[in-house]
Parts: sequence; C-alpha cells; structure tokens
Amino acid sequence: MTFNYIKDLIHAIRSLLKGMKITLKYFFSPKRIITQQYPTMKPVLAEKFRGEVVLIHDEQNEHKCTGCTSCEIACPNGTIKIVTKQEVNEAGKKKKALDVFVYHLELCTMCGLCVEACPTAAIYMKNSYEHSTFDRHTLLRKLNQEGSKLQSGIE
Amino acid sequence: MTILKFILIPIIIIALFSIIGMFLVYMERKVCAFMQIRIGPNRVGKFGMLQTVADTLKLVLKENFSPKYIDKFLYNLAPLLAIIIPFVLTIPIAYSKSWQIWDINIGVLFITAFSSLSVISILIAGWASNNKYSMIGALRSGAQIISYELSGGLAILTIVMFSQSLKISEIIASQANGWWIIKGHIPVIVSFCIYMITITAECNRAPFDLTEAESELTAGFHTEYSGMKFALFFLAEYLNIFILSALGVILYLGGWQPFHLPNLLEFNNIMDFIPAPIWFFFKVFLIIFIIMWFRWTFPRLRIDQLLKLEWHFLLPLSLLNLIFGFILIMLNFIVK
Amino acid sequence: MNTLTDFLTNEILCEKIEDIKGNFIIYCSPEQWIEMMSSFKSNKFFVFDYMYCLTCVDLKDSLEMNYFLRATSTLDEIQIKVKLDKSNPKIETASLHWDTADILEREVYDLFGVFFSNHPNLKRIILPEDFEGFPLRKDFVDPINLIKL
Amino acid sequence: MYQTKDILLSPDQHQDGYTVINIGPQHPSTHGVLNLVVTLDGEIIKDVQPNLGFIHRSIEKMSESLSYRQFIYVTSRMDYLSSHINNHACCLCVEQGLEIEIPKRGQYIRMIMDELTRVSSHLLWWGAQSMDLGAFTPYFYAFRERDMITDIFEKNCGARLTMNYMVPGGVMWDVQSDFMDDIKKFIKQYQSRVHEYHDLVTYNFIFQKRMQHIGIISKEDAISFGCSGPVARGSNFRCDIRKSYPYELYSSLDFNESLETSGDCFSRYLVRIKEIDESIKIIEALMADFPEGDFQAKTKAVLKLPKGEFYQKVETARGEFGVYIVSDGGATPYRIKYRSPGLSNLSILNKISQGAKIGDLIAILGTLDLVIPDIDR
Amino acid sequence: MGFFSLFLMIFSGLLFAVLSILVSKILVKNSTNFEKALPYECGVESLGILNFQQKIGYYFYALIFLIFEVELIFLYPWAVVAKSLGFMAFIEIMIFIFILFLGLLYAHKKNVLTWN
Repeated sequence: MTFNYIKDLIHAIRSLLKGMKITLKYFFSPKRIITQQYPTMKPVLAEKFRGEVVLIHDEQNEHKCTGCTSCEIACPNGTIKIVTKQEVNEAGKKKKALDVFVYHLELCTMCGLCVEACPTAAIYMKNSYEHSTFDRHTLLRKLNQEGSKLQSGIE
Repeated sequence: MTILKFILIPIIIIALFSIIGMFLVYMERKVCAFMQIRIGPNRVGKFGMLQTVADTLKLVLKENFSPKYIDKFLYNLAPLLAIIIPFVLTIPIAYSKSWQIWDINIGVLFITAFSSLSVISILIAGWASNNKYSMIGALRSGAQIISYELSGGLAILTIVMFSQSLKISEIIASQANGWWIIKGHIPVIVSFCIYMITITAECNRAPFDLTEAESELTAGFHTEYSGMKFALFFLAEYLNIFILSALGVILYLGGWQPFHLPNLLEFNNIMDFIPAPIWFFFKVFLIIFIIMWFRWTFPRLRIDQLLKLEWHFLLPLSLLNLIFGFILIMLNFIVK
Repeated sequence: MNTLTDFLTNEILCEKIEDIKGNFIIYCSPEQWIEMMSSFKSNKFFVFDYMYCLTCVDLKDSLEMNYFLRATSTLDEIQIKVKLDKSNPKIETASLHWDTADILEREVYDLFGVFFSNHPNLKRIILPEDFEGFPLRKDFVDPINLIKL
Repeated sequence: MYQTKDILLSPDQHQDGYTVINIGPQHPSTHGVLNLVVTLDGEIIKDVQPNLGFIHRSIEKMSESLSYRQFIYVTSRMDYLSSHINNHACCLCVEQGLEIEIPKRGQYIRMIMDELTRVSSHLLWWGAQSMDLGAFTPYFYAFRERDMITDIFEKNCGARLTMNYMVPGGVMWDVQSDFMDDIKKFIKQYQSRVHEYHDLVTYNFIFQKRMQHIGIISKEDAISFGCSGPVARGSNFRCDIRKSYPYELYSSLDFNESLETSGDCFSRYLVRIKEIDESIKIIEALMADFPEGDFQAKTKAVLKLPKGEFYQKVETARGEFGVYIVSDGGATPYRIKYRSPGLSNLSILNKISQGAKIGDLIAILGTLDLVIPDIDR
Repeated sequence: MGFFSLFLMIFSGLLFAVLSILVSKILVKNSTNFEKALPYECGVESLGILNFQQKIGYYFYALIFLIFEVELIFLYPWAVVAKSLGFMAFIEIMIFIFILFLGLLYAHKKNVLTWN
C-alpha cells in the first residue's frame, strides 16, 4: 500500500512536470505565436470562399444574366429577387430582359446554390467577408450596375 | 516627521498596490498568452502596457449595480474586507533592509493569522449575494482555505524552526550566508514545495480555483458583483498572491538579499550592486510566475480530490517534514 | 426460426409485413404493438434491443408512428408502422423496453401531440409550456412566424 | 428573502437540504443553450433534467418546404461540427431514391472530407473538454491544428463551418490542385505535435483522476439508451456505421473501430483520440489511390424522388446520424426526420450523473460531446 | 511604528476601497429593472429556495481545522526555541503531535475526510 502510495505520487509529479515543460516551451518560443492581427493584417481568403453573390460585369458594362430566375428558384430562403422587363432587340422582337437583380445579403446563407443553378454563369460568389453594418437596409443590394446590358450571344 | 510618515505611508502603499495589481493582471495576461501561442494585449500603449489601466478605467466607469434580493450590509462589506486584508498583511513585509512598516516580533504569525481572514470575506460575499452559485462557491472556499492553512502553517514552521525566530528581519538575516532553498536541506525543499501548493490554494488560483470554477459555477462567489466591487475582489486576489509570494521570498529566497555564491567575491560584488528592492521584486515575480504557470497548465481539481490532497497527503507530509527538520537540528546538521 | 422472415411471419402478430430490398416494414395496430414490443425484446434469436429512430408522420387523415429497431447482435433492422387516429392519437409507450424512447417520445408528444400511455415522464421538452398546436402536423399554421416567400 | 417560483419541481425535489440549480442556458460549459435542472444534495447530484428547445428552429418542418437540392444546406446548421457528414447523409438518401451512381472521384472527395470533419470535430472537442476541466491552454493548441483543416475546407468547399459542398450526385465542384499537399501538411504537423497533447492532457495525473471512474455507461445501458458514436464505443458497444452498415467505399477500406471497455469518461476520451488516428489512416489510404475523372454525376435540374420512404444513416463525429425521407413523389419531401445522435446521447445523462459531483457533471457533459443545435434541430 | 501601523493600514485599505467605489458612484448613473435585479442563474428564473441548507460535510472540515489550527499555534512558540529547549521538549511535543495525529486517523477512519 505504501509502495503504491509513493509510486502514485512520483507518477503524478512526473506527469505534471511533463505538462509544465510543454507550456514553458511555448512560453519561451514566441516564434510559434499564431495570432493574426486582424484589422491591421487582413487575411487573404481562398478564391472559392463564399462571401456574397456578385453579378459579373465586363469592361463594356455587360453582364450575362438573362433574367431566367433559376437562381431565384434555387435559393432556399428568398435571398434573390429578379425583376424583369420587356425589351425590344434590333430585330424588332420582344424579349424578356433583366431589369433589377435584387439581392438580400441579410438573408443569404452563402450556400452557393444560385451559382450552381445559373445556366449562363452570370453570377459568382466573391470572397469578401466584412459585411457587418449598423443598418440592415444597407445590405439590400442591387447587383446589376447602372446602364448595364446583356452580353451579346447569351440566350 | 512622524505625521508626515503617517500621511506618506498610506499614499505609498496605495500607489504601490495599485501598480502591483495592474502589473500582475498585465503579467498574467501576457504569460497566459505566450503559453497559449497568442500575443496577448498589444493595442493600448506599447506592448499593451496600458491595457490594464484602460481596464481599470472601464471598471470604474461601470455601473455600481447590486441586485435586489441581497443582504445589503454584508454585500457591501465583503469587498471592503477583502481589500483591507492585503493592506494589513503588508505591514511586516520587508521590501528592503529599511523599507518595512513595522518589524513586528511575530511577523510570520501575523501574516498567517491575518491571511486566513480572507476566507471570511469570501463567505460573506457568497452568503449575502443570495445566489446558489455564490453560496456553493463560498462554502467550497471555506473548506478549501481553512484546510490548506494547516499545511501552509506547518511549512512555515519548518523555516521558523531553522531560523529560530518569527521576526521577519531575523529570518532574512539568518539567510545572509545563503538562502534557505540554496543551502539544500531536504526539509526546506519539501516545505517550499508544500508552501507553493498551499499559496496557490489559499489564493484560489487554478488548479485550486474551485471557489470561482468558471466552468462549473460561472463565477463562484463573486457572481453577483460587478463594477468596482468586483474590481476590489479582483485586486485583492492579486494582492494576496503578491503578499504570500513575498512571504515565500522572505522565508525561502532570502528576502531582499542579493544572490550570492560562496567563494566568488567578484560575482557577489556585482550582485550587491543591484539594489535590494529590485532583488526582492524580481524574486517575488519569479514565484508569481510559477503560480501563473501552474494555472495555465493544469486542469482544475475536484472538491473531494482537493481536500484529499490536503488531508491525506500534504498535512501528514508536512508534519513528518517538521519532525525530520527538528531531528536535523538536534543532530546539528544545520549550519547556523 | 432461422431467418428473420420466418421469425417475423411466425412470431409476430401484425397486419402486414413488407419486404423492400431486405428492409422489413411491419404494419400493425396500437394493440398489436403492445404485444410486439415484449416479443422483440424477449425472443432468443432476434433481440431488437436498439431503437435507433422513432418518429411520427402526419398522413393528413391519420398519424403514423414509425419505430426503427435494430438487433445489435445480428445487425438486422426492421421498421414498424402503427397507424393512429388523428383526433385522439394514443399509443402505448416504448420507453419501458427501450430507454431511448423516453426522450424521443417526449419530442413526438411535443411536436405531434401523440399521447403515450404509461410514459414515466410525459412532459413538454422543446416547446414552451403555453404553446398551442402541434408544429409538425401538416395543418399547423403559425400566425406569428409565417414567412411568405 | 426572495423566494422563487416552484414550478417544474416535483415533491421530492422540495426535500430538505436539496438544492435545485440551473446549469445553462447561459453557462460556459454547456456548449450552447442547453438548460439542465440539477437537483443537488450538497455537491452530490441527485437528478438532472435536460430542458431543451432554446434554439429549436424546426429544421424538419423547414425541410418540408425546401426542394431536394435545397434542404441539404439546412443540415449543416444542425450539427455544425460535422456539417460535411450531415450533408453527406442527405445526399446519400436522395441518391438512394434517385438511384444515381456517383463517380469514383466524387466518392473519394466526399469520404476524405468526412474524415477531415471528424478529425476537426474531435480536435475541437479535445480542446473544449480540457477547458471544461479548467485547463485553458490545450484549447488553443487544438485550434491551431483544427485551423489547418478549416483552411482546407475554405479553399476547397468555400466555407469554414457550414459547407454545403456535397450535392446530390457528387460534390459541388472539384477540389483544388494543392488539396493533397495541404492534407499531407496537416497530417505531418498533427503527428509531430500529438505527443505534446498527450503529455499535456492525456497523461496528466489530475486530468486522469478527473475523468476516470466518472459517468460509467454499461454496454446494456448504451444499447438501451440508443447511444452511438464514441459515447457508446467507450462502453465496448460496436456501433460504427462505417463498419456495420458501410456506405460509399468504407467497406473496401481497412480501418479499426476504436473501442474501449470501461465506459467511463476517460475511455470516451481515448476512443476519440484513437478515432483521430484512424481517420488519418483512412485519409492516407484514400489519398494513395485518388482517382481522376468526374466529381459529379449528371442530375436533372429539378429532383423528384419516387413515392416511398428512404432511410440513410451515416457515422458523424458524434454518432449515428440518420435521415428519414417520406416522399409523395413531389418536388419537396413530404416529411423529413433527422435522427440526431445528440438527443439519444443526452438522454443517458441523468442516469450516469447521479451520485457524481458538480465538477463531474461538467466532465460527463463534456464527454457526451453535445452540440445543442443538433439536439434541438 | 507599532500597533498604530495596523490601524493606519486598515484605514488606508478602507480609504482606497471607499474612494474607488465613491468615484464610480459619482461618475456612473444607475438603472435597474425587475429582470436585472434577479439573482443570476444562467439566464432562467431560479427554482426553489435560495438560502438553502448545506451539507454537514463542510462543518466537519471546519471542526478538524479548528483542532489542528490550535495545535499549530502551540507549535509556533516551540519552534522558535526548539533548539535551546532540547530533546525533552521534543519528546513532549511529539506526544502532543501524536495525539492529534490519532485524531486525524480517527477522522479518516470515520470517513469524515472523504467527500461523499
């Protein structure tokens, strides 16, 4: 019994000292510090990171959205609302076209299903992350830029 | 002259304690940060030095709130009691040869006696808060602190026996030819280990922080305290650590005396060049570092394990240690 | 008594047994379910001692309790369906045979309003005490949190 | 003095000397908004009654109004620490109804992601468990390693926690080119540091004393209470779905089911530690013959399951997760039931914590590894 | 300094505490409501009585502590003069410690020292 008592004691002290060795090792090696100084050192997020939905515009201010509303249907929580208008093209034919691409960032859960559903790859999810604001109404966005047009050749 | 003294000493002590309290909080945060591979406070001031000042300001500016269903008198009394104790305990501490308020002839006994009062403030706080977590925390601390008092007292007794005095100045003087810990007597080393464990428990520090036990009782006995009253508890905890570590330095590490090696006159002269208070504070913070090191390494003990450690291990061990030390004295092994 | 099929057809008193790709679905009435429970636990070869799922389905005209049982020794699985009257859904508790049914039945009681007789602790578990209605039933309409998309 | 309401108290709780105390919902060690009504005799626990529903979002009802593609994303929000595996179960269930063959590469990616999720979940648990017991430092060490996995997820799946990477038919997109290197880097780093973890926590005397002989679950209880995952495997109950009902390619893989016999908190701890090693073994085996080819099978734009019932179970980090879909042939499921491991594991808490102390309750609660959204759903 | 320092320190401690509380009282406005004034119990209303009775276990520890603390106080004067008193005093103090040690053993046998 006495033997076990002492054996236990020695084992206990050894195990505790081992743990103390590790914390001391980290205490004296500041190189291992992993803290990222967030506001001063902004992290670079991965390309694929889903931050917000963005409608791609090229240099001629043209986008690829035909207003087919498949992203609106694919969205689980009504984040996207597409308003269409009737447009007359050069041939004189009437055609449905995008008027306003409404995007509720405050409802978005970043699931990426809209991007999957888009047949023309008009939208993608940007890797931005600083979305917090004091007023939730600023999160309601219109994604198509002023005066933007549909790229030619996209049906 | 004496009147000036009576005005100066409180001011000096209040200033010293405020600075020590703030520095200890800063030190704790930095120590734990480095052990946890973090940086710790680094925004306010250079290396975050002013972080604790900012925190104190925040605590002062916090609402002085007290809940409704409390015992008003006791609730307000507890933090006052908690903060008075370290102030009283500082009386016999010798920061340097002459920097001592009162070299009372029972200095060590004085500290052990008054430090045990801290449990009363915790019990009052826990009872007056009218909160279950506080109550459980307070009762735990009651069992814990009084238990660890015993082995702490016995550990101190070993040194008292060796230096044959209770007077702080004489205990320090007995170490003029070498600190007790360096003289290498086995009873002293054992009693130093017991003393380290005991002050960790007496100050309610992890792994013995059952009174607070964040993951069990949310905040333990000070659950219902906020603002400045909480700050007083917080400060008192750190000041208690400081005082008890200072006592440890006085007992085992030669107080304010510089580090000397025998037969190395050159080295000893260089050591003497460093002022005594710096030596004292350096040693105190070394001990405090060890206590912090405990906290950020070990998990918390359970209440029964805590009491078992005291009553089944530390108390018999310290009693035996005392007897062993006395036998050594009797056989004249101790070089006086 | 060698195969599960034999066991089920001979020992178990029920309305219908379906075999869909090795998954046995047993249809029975609430009365038969009481007898069935003890025979699942007490027989020698197929001890269905592990209830891995318990749920209810609202079939518009009736409620259907679904018990998913597994025999941990042979890894056989069966599913038992018990039809309940929607106006007064009441069934014998399974918590005396499978302890896990205790908490699962409380959930069903809370969300479907099925009453489990002889349940040791049939109290609400998820919804507040004063909540009215049974949210997982098909005819439930929540006037407060209704979001129309 | 203030007297509180006596609602919810049974007569025996009023007995002299008994204290009724709420642990949770605003408590550091319930890991979420779980409320436990604990009856105490001094420090000894007499009774624990869980009180759920603080974050009940009725995901089952929500899923009924979502299409078969959409409802998968909701499941990442249930057990958010094994969101990949939850998504996987839903995808498998839908695929079972549609009878789609998934390309090899898709299956491999799915399984690697599953195992990475398991490792990351167990690492987080390891840190949180030490924190519950009062040691704060291991938490940060665990997060350092876990962050490498979440970085892999972020790079390849587009999110760090709620992935929604798996879709019916495979995965959403292909993995990045440095996928393999990242995982190899993680495994190398983890294996070089794991001995520190053991020195700091596993072999620590105080830690062992806090965990051993506490909250003992017998094998019979584990079966009867429907426990699964590491909680049940700590009691020597073979319940690994990957072994007993293999899905995907688990039947062709060589790995051990980690088992412990004593059934106390420490054995549950050891099971999880072993499981990390097993998962790494699986990942290494999968990476050795990672196939080229398609990552997603062709599916229709609108998925419609045939009329009938489908049940699919997988092994998450917490235990057996099941999806039960009742389909009426429409575009949305008629009824969905999620069998969450947490609810069954929670139900045993009252039984095993009786007679323990408050500190033990925290340790037991920790080793049950509850994720509250998974219980409430 | 003498005993006066004791009162001086008590006074300065009080001064420090009262001053800091006063400053915060002056600077900060108080507000309260019913919910805020309730005792904290993890965010839900507390159940049952609050100033409950506690176990006798704590009381036992206090009793044993008292005995040993008295012993400790007796040991202090002995320890100071231990060397000069010599061997006889040591024997006497040994008997003293031994009797108390028996008390500890008795308490241990009675399972007072194990928490249950």
